[in-house]
Amino acid sequence: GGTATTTTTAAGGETTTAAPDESTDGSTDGGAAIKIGGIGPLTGAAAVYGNAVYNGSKIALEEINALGDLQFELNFQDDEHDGEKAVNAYNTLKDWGMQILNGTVTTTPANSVTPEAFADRIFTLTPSASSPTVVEGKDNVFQLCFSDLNQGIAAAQYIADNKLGEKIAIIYNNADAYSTGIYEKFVSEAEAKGLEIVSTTTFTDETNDFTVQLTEAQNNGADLLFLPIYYQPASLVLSQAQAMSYETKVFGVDGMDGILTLENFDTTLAEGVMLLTPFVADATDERTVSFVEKYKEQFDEVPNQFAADGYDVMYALYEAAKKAGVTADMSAEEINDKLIEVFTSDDFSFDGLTGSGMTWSDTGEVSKEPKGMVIENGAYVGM
Amino acid sequence: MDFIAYLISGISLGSVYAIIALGYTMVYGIAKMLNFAHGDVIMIGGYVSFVATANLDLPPAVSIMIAVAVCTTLGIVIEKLAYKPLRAAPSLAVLITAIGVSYFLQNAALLIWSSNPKSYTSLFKFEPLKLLDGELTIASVTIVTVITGVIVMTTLSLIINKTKIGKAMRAVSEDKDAAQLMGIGVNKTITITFAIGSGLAAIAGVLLASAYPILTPTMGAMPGIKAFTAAVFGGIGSIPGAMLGGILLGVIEILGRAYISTQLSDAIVFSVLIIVLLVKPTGLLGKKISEKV
Amino acid sequence: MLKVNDINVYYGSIHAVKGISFDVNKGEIVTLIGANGAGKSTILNSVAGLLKTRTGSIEFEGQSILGTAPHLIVSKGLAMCPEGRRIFLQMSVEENLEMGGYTRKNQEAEQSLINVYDRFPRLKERRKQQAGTLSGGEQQMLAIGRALMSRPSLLMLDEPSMGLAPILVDQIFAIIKELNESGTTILLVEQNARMALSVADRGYVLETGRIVSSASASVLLNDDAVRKAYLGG
Amino acid sequence: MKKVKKLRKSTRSSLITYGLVILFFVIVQVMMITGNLSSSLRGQLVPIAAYIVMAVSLNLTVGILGELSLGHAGFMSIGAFAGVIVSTSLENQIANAPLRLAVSMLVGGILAAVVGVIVGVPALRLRGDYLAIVTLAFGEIIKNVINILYVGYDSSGLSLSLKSANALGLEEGGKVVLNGPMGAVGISRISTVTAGFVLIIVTLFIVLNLMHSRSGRAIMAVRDNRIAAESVGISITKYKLMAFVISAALAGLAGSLYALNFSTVVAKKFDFNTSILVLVFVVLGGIGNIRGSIIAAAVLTVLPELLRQFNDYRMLLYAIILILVMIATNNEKIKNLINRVTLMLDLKTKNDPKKGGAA
Amino acid sequence: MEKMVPVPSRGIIPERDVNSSPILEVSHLGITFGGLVAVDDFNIVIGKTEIAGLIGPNGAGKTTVFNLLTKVYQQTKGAILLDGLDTKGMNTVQVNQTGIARTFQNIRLFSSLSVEDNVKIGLHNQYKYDTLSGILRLPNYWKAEKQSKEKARELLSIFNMEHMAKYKAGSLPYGAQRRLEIVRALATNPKLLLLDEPAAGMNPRETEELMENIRKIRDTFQIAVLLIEHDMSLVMGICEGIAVLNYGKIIAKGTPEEIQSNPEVIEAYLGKQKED
Ligand SMILES: Nc1ncnc2c1ncn2[C@@H]1O[C@H](COP(=O)(O)OP(=O)(O)OP(=O)(O)O)[C@@H](O)[C@H]1O
Ligand SMILES: Nc1ncnc2c1ncn2[C@@H]1O[C@H](COP(=O)(O)OP(=O)(O)OP(=O)(O)O)[C@@H](O)[C@H]1O
Ligand SMILES: [Mg+2]
Ligand SMILES: [Mg+2]
Repeated sequence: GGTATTTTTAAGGETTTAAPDESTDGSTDGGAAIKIGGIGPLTGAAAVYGNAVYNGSKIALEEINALGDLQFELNFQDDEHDGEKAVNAYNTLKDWGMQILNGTVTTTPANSVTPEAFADRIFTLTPSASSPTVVEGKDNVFQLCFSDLNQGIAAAQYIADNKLGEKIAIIYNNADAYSTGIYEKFVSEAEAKGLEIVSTTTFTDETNDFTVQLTEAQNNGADLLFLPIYYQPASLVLSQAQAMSYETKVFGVDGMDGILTLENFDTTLAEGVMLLTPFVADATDERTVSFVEKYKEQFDEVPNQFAADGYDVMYALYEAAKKAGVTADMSAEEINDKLIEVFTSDDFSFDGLTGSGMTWSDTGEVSKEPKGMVIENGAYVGM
Repeated sequence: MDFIAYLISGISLGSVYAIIALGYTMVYGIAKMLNFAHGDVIMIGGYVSFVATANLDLPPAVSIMIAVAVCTTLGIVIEKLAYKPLRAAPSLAVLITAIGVSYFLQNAALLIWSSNPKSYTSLFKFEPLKLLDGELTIASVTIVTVITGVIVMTTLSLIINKTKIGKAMRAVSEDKDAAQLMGIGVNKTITITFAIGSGLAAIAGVLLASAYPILTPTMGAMPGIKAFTAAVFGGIGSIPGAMLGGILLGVIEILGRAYISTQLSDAIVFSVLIIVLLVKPTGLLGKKISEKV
Repeated sequence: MLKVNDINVYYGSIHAVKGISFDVNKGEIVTLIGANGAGKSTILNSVAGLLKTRTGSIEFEGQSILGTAPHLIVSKGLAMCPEGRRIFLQMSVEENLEMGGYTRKNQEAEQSLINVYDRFPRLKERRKQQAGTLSGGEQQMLAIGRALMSRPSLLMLDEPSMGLAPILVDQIFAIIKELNESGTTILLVEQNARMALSVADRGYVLETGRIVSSASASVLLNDDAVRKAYLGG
Repeated sequence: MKKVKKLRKSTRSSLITYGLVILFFVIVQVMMITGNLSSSLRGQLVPIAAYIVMAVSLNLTVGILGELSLGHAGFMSIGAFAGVIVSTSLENQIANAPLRLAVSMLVGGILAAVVGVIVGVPALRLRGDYLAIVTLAFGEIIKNVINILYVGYDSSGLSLSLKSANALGLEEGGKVVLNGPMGAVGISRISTVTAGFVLIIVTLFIVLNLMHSRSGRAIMAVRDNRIAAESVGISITKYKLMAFVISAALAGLAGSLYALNFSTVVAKKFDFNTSILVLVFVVLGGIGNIRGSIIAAAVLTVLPELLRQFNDYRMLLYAIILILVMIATNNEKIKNLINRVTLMLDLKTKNDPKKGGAA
Repeated sequence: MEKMVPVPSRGIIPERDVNSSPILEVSHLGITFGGLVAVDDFNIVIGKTEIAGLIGPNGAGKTTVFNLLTKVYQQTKGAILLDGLDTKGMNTVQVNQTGIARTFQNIRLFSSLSVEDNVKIGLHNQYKYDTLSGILRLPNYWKAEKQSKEKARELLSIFNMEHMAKYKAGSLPYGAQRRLEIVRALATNPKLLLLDEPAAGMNPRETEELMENIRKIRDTFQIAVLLIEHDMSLVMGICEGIAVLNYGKIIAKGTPEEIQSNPEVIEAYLGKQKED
């Protein structure tokens, strides 16, 4: 993980507290702090997502606590992208006294943890676990990211509406819930929209070589390659497509965000790639600029969408908590009830880095506008 | 046409497995241990050469040399600290220690280089080979990998079968006490073995990253397992077997994906492996160890 | 030449060698005799450095070799042909012999190889065969041949005649005598005590980890107790 | 007291092992009742039980049979998914949760045993690392297949697909039990600590009694010397297969227990790393040492949780601890020390050089 | 020593039991390894309770004959009849169950198990109960375990090894390990016991004891013994008939006296005869 500027170690785990310079126990002038737990992969193959969310959350935490009205305390635990470890992390956080959960970062652990949070009545806002199953049937679990459902549908609509292509090839990760989830929704929506899917191939986390998938797409005359996958394999797909001199339009999803910030990446490979992403690091609005600056300063990296999700979760919680009149001395259940009410109320809307005017349905899904982006000269440009 | 293109990418993938498998088999053959940390030394090799080229702007040749030097040293240090104290222990104990070392290297890399992946730039930038009016291309890294594989295979075979130190290695692998009674320094011999194996891992790291240019702290794990599979496939302990096993594994993986199913590609590779082993229980080129009764 | 003083060796909690002292002078053949499990092999293994002694001292040519690594002891000129052959089963006959000459210069080793082949034509005949498929006796020949390859100044032999045909047993003892005459000092452990004593200068008799008597070979050969216990008939 | 002393050493050793497990269970129960058990520990109890069973069963293959298996998690996987499917489809038929759990586990165990036979018959002709690689391959195949497997349940029974959940064509109100890479989601969590405890006891009963019976000796004979075992009329294949299949069945039981303790379970969980983790338990606890497996499985499962306070350095420390413990437990001096301590505690066994594979 | 009976016409080695059929009849047995003819046209007949010896120079093929008899190798030529039954197509396990047990030139014990367990494993097919009874500890488990324990102790007592019952087999001295192998082989209740260099590593006194015991085994169990040995005092002392092998072929057969004075045997194997 990155290096937090303000870290105090409480018995229960890592605790990033409110006022960096003066206090180590998290209770500053505003009285006791609200205990927010975070869960995500900080080690292992998916560590990049967990660390991004954690780092983004930390930046938000500092800002929020500096504002001075509500005080937050964040304890972020590693789940190694594993359901069992995630439940362990969750229980550790419960022992610590967690009142609200910012997590989990990835879908599989979320599927393990959210039923617990539902049973324990701990309000949960996940930054990036995007499967509909995460929120399904759980009144106190909310998503900040698009659900896979929305992404798949939105992508198909976007492609059809903007006539980006007619013959579509898809390469997705059949060992990954996120990728498969988007793929399935995309297919059904694409059919409805009259798009023709000419080639569907898969890979797994262990795959390095995409020759077969690309050749098949090429041979079937696809004019658009839909990649509902994360940016690491995407970077391999793009470089191998280039090596094969296969030129095609590429359309990605939010997991592809980050490809431009991949250290040492040859961005010309991604030239012309289109994707739906809620967050763009080189956006020029003040909040994004300030966030990106702080992030670079603290973690020496350009933030990706996950970092922004983490940041937004903290702020969304902050605003909702303020609105609901949540205080640190309330029980988790009290907070839970109040926050549900706010999140599902008609007059609550949240502006964040990953979208403005976000609102939540009763089922826990967020509604926000996906932004269609295209990469031009190594930078995102709105479509 | 497609078939040939698939074959080429199979060989390309397989030659990377082969290089890794050579290192695996070498250490296994002599130290009689499955060094599950081998894949992670490869990862370190990839990162070191990345730092040398991308961050320090050193030329490719120098970067490879640095990677080899670092990994060789690392291999020797790991051997001294983690494996040597277990010389008399059952081989499974060493296997578990190797897994500990693997965790250690992955997590150390995570702390040093962060979880953010890095994009690697191939060190072999010469023009790819174009055949049949550009219908077929053979990537430069593939050419380098295949040639390196053949050179490494030949050299290792010569070392092990013909040189004094190579024979000493084999003696040590069979019976450490008896080897000592011959005047062979067991520790020195095993250290040399690890040094060679780790140096090879560095080269494998550069080649792997050049072929599939993304670096993550866990990048060595799966190629490591595949290479171990390849080594067994070819007949573990057999140097030419590792080469053959690696290449075949790559080819099977790609062809299986192309002509059977992309969804089941891993299952296909491993099923073929099982079938081959049932027909040839000691791998393709493995010696049938005849036990005199 | 070799001076062993009051050594104690344990296997875990088993006290196998209990305060044994003996010495071997230059040019001698000395034999250790004793029943099964008396501790003979344990002593040889300790001298060769393969086993740790808990107490005592071992000196070879005036220098302590206690705690010295076995391969360094070999390069000092003290070689051992271990019990149970311990040949390299996966290697060829010739490679086994080459390993025997590991510490020596190439030309010297080649000369020794010719000598060994002269002594054991069977080995020459089977030079390319995988050692593991040799018959028991052939393996024994190989083990002895291998020990000869290093041309040690002191050679320890642990039951060299085991598993050999009578005709070869005679030959082995002839070789031992011959080696000794050409200047090699020998420490011999044998079950065939009669044969051993007939070539040896001196002998030590061991019983459950202790030396119970020591004398010149001829005295032991005629000692009633020894006859009864170890020589049979 | 006198009676205990008279017992055979192996029997006494087994009793100590049972006692240890029972003691631990009682302590946990008391803590639970008095409210002294942290959520964190409470949540780990069932997984620990499952891992203990995994470790003990793998020890049967690795320690008692002497063959290296790198795909033990594959059998766990079979048990896990079979258990989930059974439990979900019987939700209406068997309302009683413990009974449903028992049935699910049983089916999981049987299915794993069947797969054990299928894998075992051909694989056991191989030896050493070749067998290891086949088990590894098997684990990977299972993972791959379950990842693309869709299973649904509705009034017309179970349906299966390799394409997608939609392709199952479920009726209204039907349930997707297994959803490809998403795994099984929304499992009703019917595993309990007591069930885990019972399973451990049953496992111990089977493995310990087997070890000290005619078949167990035959298995160990095969391990120690294959050729000699044949020469005294012991069929290598029969006993190899027996050990392998029992081991697989127990892993299947453990898998069901494990899966039914979580709301979701995915095929990826049972990959090579999990197989290796269980192997770590076995080796650390002592190859062939059942009690050691139990302790190692419990301690190593809790350890990463205890290390949470070290944040970023947690897994690094875990790795270092693992290496150090391996070195320490194989160090002659430390081993002697441990021996001496055990001897002092257990004077009776002092002069018994038999290093039984006893638990 | 037992009284020698004249050689029956079809027997090559003298038989004690003229009236009963032989236990082992081997005809034209042969095997090659690669190009090497290890055993060639090997013929032998052994009586029901005979102690026979197989000697010959190192590498002559003696152990290979044992391996053929016990089906470690399948013969390329010839037939083996055990108690009138052709062993063709049998494997090691079946041959053992039909009545051949052996020891090994290189000791092969179950070295991590106790002495007693080694013998109990030998008794595997004598006191049976199924795996489930073993796991559930049904009454037949207790009964068979008790019996096999008693039998194991009884067998160990042949060599006075009862006190070692609990020792780990691998930690025994060499000679004791050899004796344990014999006990283990006996435990399988064989009709024919094959001993491969049983006296190797024993001193003359121990060898004498061993000879006594081999005779005792034959007398008590009424079985045949075929042994390979280079210790002539043992071979000449207890074998009733001896076959000499050289380069895979039998070069002589006969009584100890005949063999000892056979010039070809002296030339190839015995060397110049020494006075003791
Ligand atoms: N590896 C071992 N572990 C435990 N005890 C052992 C070991 N090796 C030998 N011993 C014991 O040490 C004692 C001495 O054994 P050693 O092998 O030195 O005897 P020896 O005189 O060479 O006998 P032999 O004639 O059988 O070769 C014996 O009691 C033996 O049981
Ligand atoms: N598996 C095998 N492969 C190749 N050659 C073999 C094999 N087994 C035995 N031989 C050869 O066959 C010959 C006979 O071996 P065998 O072991 O039967 O001899 P032996 O008569 O028992 O000799 P010894 O008295 O030395 O034990 C030897 O030359 C040996 O090298
Ligand atoms: Mg000895
Ligand atoms: Mg032999």
